[in-house]
Formats: sequence, structure tokens, C-alpha cells
Amino acid sequence: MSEQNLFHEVTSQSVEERLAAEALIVDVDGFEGPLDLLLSLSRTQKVDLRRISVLELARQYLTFVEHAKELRIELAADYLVMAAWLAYLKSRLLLPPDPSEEGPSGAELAAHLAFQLERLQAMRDAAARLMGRDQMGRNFFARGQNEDIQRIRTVTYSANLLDLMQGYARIRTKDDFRPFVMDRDSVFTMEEALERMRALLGFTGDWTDMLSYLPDGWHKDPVKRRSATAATFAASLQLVKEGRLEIRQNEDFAPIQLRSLDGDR
Amino acid sequence: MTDIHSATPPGAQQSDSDSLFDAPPMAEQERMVEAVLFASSTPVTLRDLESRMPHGCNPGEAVEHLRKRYEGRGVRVVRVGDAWAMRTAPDLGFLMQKEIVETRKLSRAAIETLAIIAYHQPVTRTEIEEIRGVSVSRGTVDQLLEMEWVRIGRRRMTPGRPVTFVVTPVFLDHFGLESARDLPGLKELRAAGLLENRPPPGSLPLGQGGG
Amino acid sequence: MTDIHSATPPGAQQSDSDSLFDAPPMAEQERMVEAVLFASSTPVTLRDLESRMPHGCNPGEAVEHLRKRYEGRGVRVVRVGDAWAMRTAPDLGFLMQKEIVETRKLSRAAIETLAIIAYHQPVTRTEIEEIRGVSVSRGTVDQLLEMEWVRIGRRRMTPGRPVTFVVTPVFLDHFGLESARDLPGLKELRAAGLLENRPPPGSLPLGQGGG
Repeated sequence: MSEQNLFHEVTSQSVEERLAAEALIVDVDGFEGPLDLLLSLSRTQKVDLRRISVLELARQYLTFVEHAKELRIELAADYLVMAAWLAYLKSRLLLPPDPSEEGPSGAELAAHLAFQLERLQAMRDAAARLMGRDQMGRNFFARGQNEDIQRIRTVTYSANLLDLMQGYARIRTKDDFRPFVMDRDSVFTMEEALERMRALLGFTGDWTDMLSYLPDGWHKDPVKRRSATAATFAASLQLVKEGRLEIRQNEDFAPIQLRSLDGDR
Repeated sequence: MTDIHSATPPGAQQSDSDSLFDAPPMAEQERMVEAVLFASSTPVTLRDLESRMPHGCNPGEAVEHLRKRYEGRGVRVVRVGDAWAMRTAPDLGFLMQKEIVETRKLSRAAIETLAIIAYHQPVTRTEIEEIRGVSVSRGTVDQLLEMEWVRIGRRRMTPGRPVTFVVTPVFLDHFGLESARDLPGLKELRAAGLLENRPPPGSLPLGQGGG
Repeated sequence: MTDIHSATPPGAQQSDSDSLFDAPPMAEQERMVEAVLFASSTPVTLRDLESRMPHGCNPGEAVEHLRKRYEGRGVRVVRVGDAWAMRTAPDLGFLMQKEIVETRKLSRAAIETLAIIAYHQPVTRTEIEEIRGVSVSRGTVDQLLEMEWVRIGRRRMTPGRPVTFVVTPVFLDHFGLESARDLPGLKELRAAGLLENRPPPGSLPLGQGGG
């Protein structure tokens, strides 16, 4: 029971136990978090982790934290979070279960904590066993002189007649060479279309022909018209994707129509 | 690297030019495997053996013969994942004082993290943190990655698509394990349910430090 | 390394503390020698073996047994000066090599240089540089020479007697040309659309111009 508590009833503790308890406090930096501390505390119960009393453990932990506070030891936040949680767990374990209360029962929470402690302990044991194994470079050895494969690297270079002729053409026509640049005058970009349409969106609650969104001066010239139409269509699809537009076409090659969804919101 | 050889299964019908040469006798194949495994300090896959040996060889069978031949000798033929290697017998380690390589001392956190990755793989950083109850420092995992004991596995198909960690053949080789299934006590841990990733009921304050 | 053990000949009277331990059986000594020779990065002398092995061992005899055991195997025990080592059998050397054939695209500088040599041969380095408008790095020409697509022709009978470059039969063979005169001229290049900065159409009417 609580009489076995680490820090209460100091008088009944052996010197050794007391030293161990103080070592816990002094060494708080040596713990890798609250779970590690809980695992250490649980050893004082000297039982199989499956039979551990979580209630008892919670008491030990809370005493530990109180004691640390008395000694003005700054505990990291996660130790205090754990303390708060354990205090809550303790109350749920002690009080009769309230059927109206939602969430997991105290027993379930306690079982999970016990599981976590057991799992951590199991991993520690596994780590110890792993490191206790024969290891290469310590117990057994690989070949000392690696005569590993000699790699004979043959590099062949490829070039075909086309490469050759293009190479030559590039040099011979250098003087009248002009890097290929798209003629931007008659290109309406999707970004431009998007910007334009975002500004116009609010005005249309009804189905409107997409072509009415084409900017002024882009209707006549067939090249410009094609570019503007494509950009506006792509921008429309983007806005549909964003949920701001609806798009429809009644039949093949029929006008594409748009309707703003902004008004519905 | 060419896959031409390994593309032809050993028993398969071979093209005319190939069938001019019979595969060497098994004793000879065993010699070949012996030479290659002996010469290489890192494990060699059957696929690699096959690509180096003449057509029609059966390196798997040859390795098996070789393994038997070396049983009880000062050097052993060991399996490492899907590859094979020759290693000195562990009981003779005492003769090798000179060869001992000082390995970097791993921190307790690194050792625990390594064990968790080995036993729980593929495992996410969050899961490691949940098991250890503390956040895992970047350096710890980096050190294991750098040693090539751990590598990044597939992403977990859960929100955020977190990366997972798995152990490598270098890890298996170092600890003399044939595969991750041969980790000591793995079966018992699994049977005891300790390798499960049980979600906490409600919210527990453990292992959330990293999240 | 200590010389204490080797100072005592194996058969000699041993001190009381030593004689408490019998030397291991010869089969065991052989295993030890096997492991040490395998793991050591350099050949090992008998003296060194003796200093590593337990008292009373006879490494010379053990090496001899081991050497016999490995006769005809894929690995041999060989004497190197006054030391011993294990080496793969020489007839299996072919397994230790791996041929990798890598195909790389010729650099733009190399292609242009090659083209100039092909169209203008025999041509000096200075002329190549004049045509390309940039200096030609030594490596570029060396690469073409090494590939045997280009060779050194006659010296030009001008001041400084510079060497000229010409293309080789290997070059003609590679590009499927009978002679360098078969290379299409500028007119044909233009007809093929090669002189305009357009991506060339899928198939080019190459060799249409024939002459």
C-alpha cells in the first residue's frame, strides 16, 4: 500500500532505500522522460509489470513530483503534464465509475499505461540482448583484405549523324542565329486569364458564354483569339476546381457556359 | 551493370549461342562461389553471383554446398538478408585483437531507438516516440542513418504520409542476423502483444512530445 | 606485439603457469589460422600467428594442414615472403571483374569540333577555333582522338607547321558514311530543315542529296 511509498514514512525506510530515492530526485536529468521515470519507480514494486499497481505507481509519481517541488527542482513540462494526468487517473480509479461519463474508463487508461511500461521495458530488454549479440568487428570479422570486384568501366560515346549535322549547322548559321523566342504579343497566358476572371466573377450569377470573358482586342485576330480562348478555358477549369465556378456545354461544339458560384455562399 | 544473365532463369531454355556452353559442374560452381564470397567483404546476392558466373549456373545450390563445407571451420558462410557472406567464427574473436574496429559508442537513446526500429519496423518517428515516451532527437536517427543500420522505408499511408524507418542489411550483417525475423525474442514479444501499436484510449500524455 | 611466446620454442619446457593449459588440438589450431588469415588485411607471419594463438600452438604445422585443405578450392593459402595469406585461385580471376559499359552522349563541344573536322578536314586547331568562335579545349580533341573518330593528319606547310585533324574510317563506319564527302552540304541541311531553328521532324531525308 501507500506505506511503501518512496518518500513518505521515511523513518521506516532503510538507508539504502532512502539513498535510492534521493538519487532518483538528484538524477532527474538522467531520465528520458516521464515514462522512463515511471518505469524506474515501478521497480520498487518488485512485481511483474503485468501485475503492477498503476494506482500505487501514480501515487509514487505524484509524491516524486511534490518532493521535487519542495527541493525546488525544475521539472520539465512533460513531467508536470504526466503528473496532472496521473492525478486525474488516480481520481478515476478511486471513485466508483460514473456510467454517464464519456470516454475510456479508469481501468482502461490504467491498462494502457501498464502496457506502455511493459512495452518500453520489453524494448529495453531487446536492445540489451541485441547489443549483447556477437557483433561484426568485435566478435566475428569480415574479409580483412577486400579484393572486391574490379570494375572495368567502358564508356562509349554516342552521337549520330543528325547530332553531327545539327552541330555543324549551329556553327555555320551562328551569324543569323536568333534564339527561339515565343512571340508573346499574341499570347494570352492562363495567369492573365485567371486574374481577369477573378475580377469579373462576382458579376455573373447566370450562365454566360465563356467567350464573353475574352479581353477586348482579342476577338478579331484568329491567332490572338485562339490563345485567349485557350487561356480563358484553362482558367475556367481552375476556378471550377476551386469551387468558384460551374461550367457546362450542352452538346458537342456548343458554346461553353460559365456560372459563378460565389453568389450562392 | 547488366541484367542479361539474371534475366535467364538457370533452368530455362537458352538461346543457341548459349547452349554451346554447358554450365560447369557443381564442384566448379562451388569453387566460384567460394572465390567470390571470400574476396568480397560485403555480402553478395545470388543475383550478383549469377550475373558473374557462366550461364546456366545455380549459385543457390552452390552456396548451400559451400555453407555445409565450411560448417565448424574457422570461417563460416552466413546468410545476410538475400545475400551471402563469409565471416570468421564468433568463438575465435579473441584472436582478432588487431582487427577490432572501435565502433562509435551509441547513446542509450540511440540503442533503444535502434531496437524499436528493428522490432517494430516499418515504424514512424511518432510511433518511436510513443514507445519511448519522449521525443526522438534528430541526431539520434541521423546517427543510425549515417551508420547505415537504418534507412527510410515507404511512407505510411496515413494523413501526413509520414516516413517510416526500417533496418538495413548492414545492420543484419553487423549483428550476424539472417533476417529481421531472426531478431532475438521476436516471436515471444509478438505473442505477448508487445509489438502492437495500440492506440491510447482517449488521450494519454505519453509520446506526444514529438507531435 | 610481444615476443615472449616466440622466444619459447613450441616444444620446449614451459613454465609452470603455461603448462597448466594444453595447446588446443591441431584441428582447432587450423581453424584459428584460417580465421586470422581470412580477417587480416596483410599477410601474417608465423611469428605473428604464434603470438596471437594460445600457448604451445604450432602455427607452422597448422598452416601446412590448412594449405592442403584448400588445395584445388576456390581459395588458396599462399606464401608471401615469410608470411601467409589467403587468395582467390588465379583461374577464377575472371569472376572478380565486372564489365560495365556506359553509353554517354557526346558533349556539344565535342560534336561541334567533330563536325568541323569532318566538314573541313584536314583542319588545324586554330581553324577549328576560328570556325567555332571559341577556343577548343585539349580534352575535347583528346576525347575524339581516343575514340578513334579523329586522327592526326599531315602537318600544314605554314609557319609553325601545325598538325591537322582528319576523321577516321572508324568515324565513317559509325556514321554510316562511305567518305567524308558524303556529308550533306549546307544546301541539303537547309532543305532538311536543319538550318532553321526548328526541332527536326521525326524522319529526316538524309542522304537524299547523295552526292
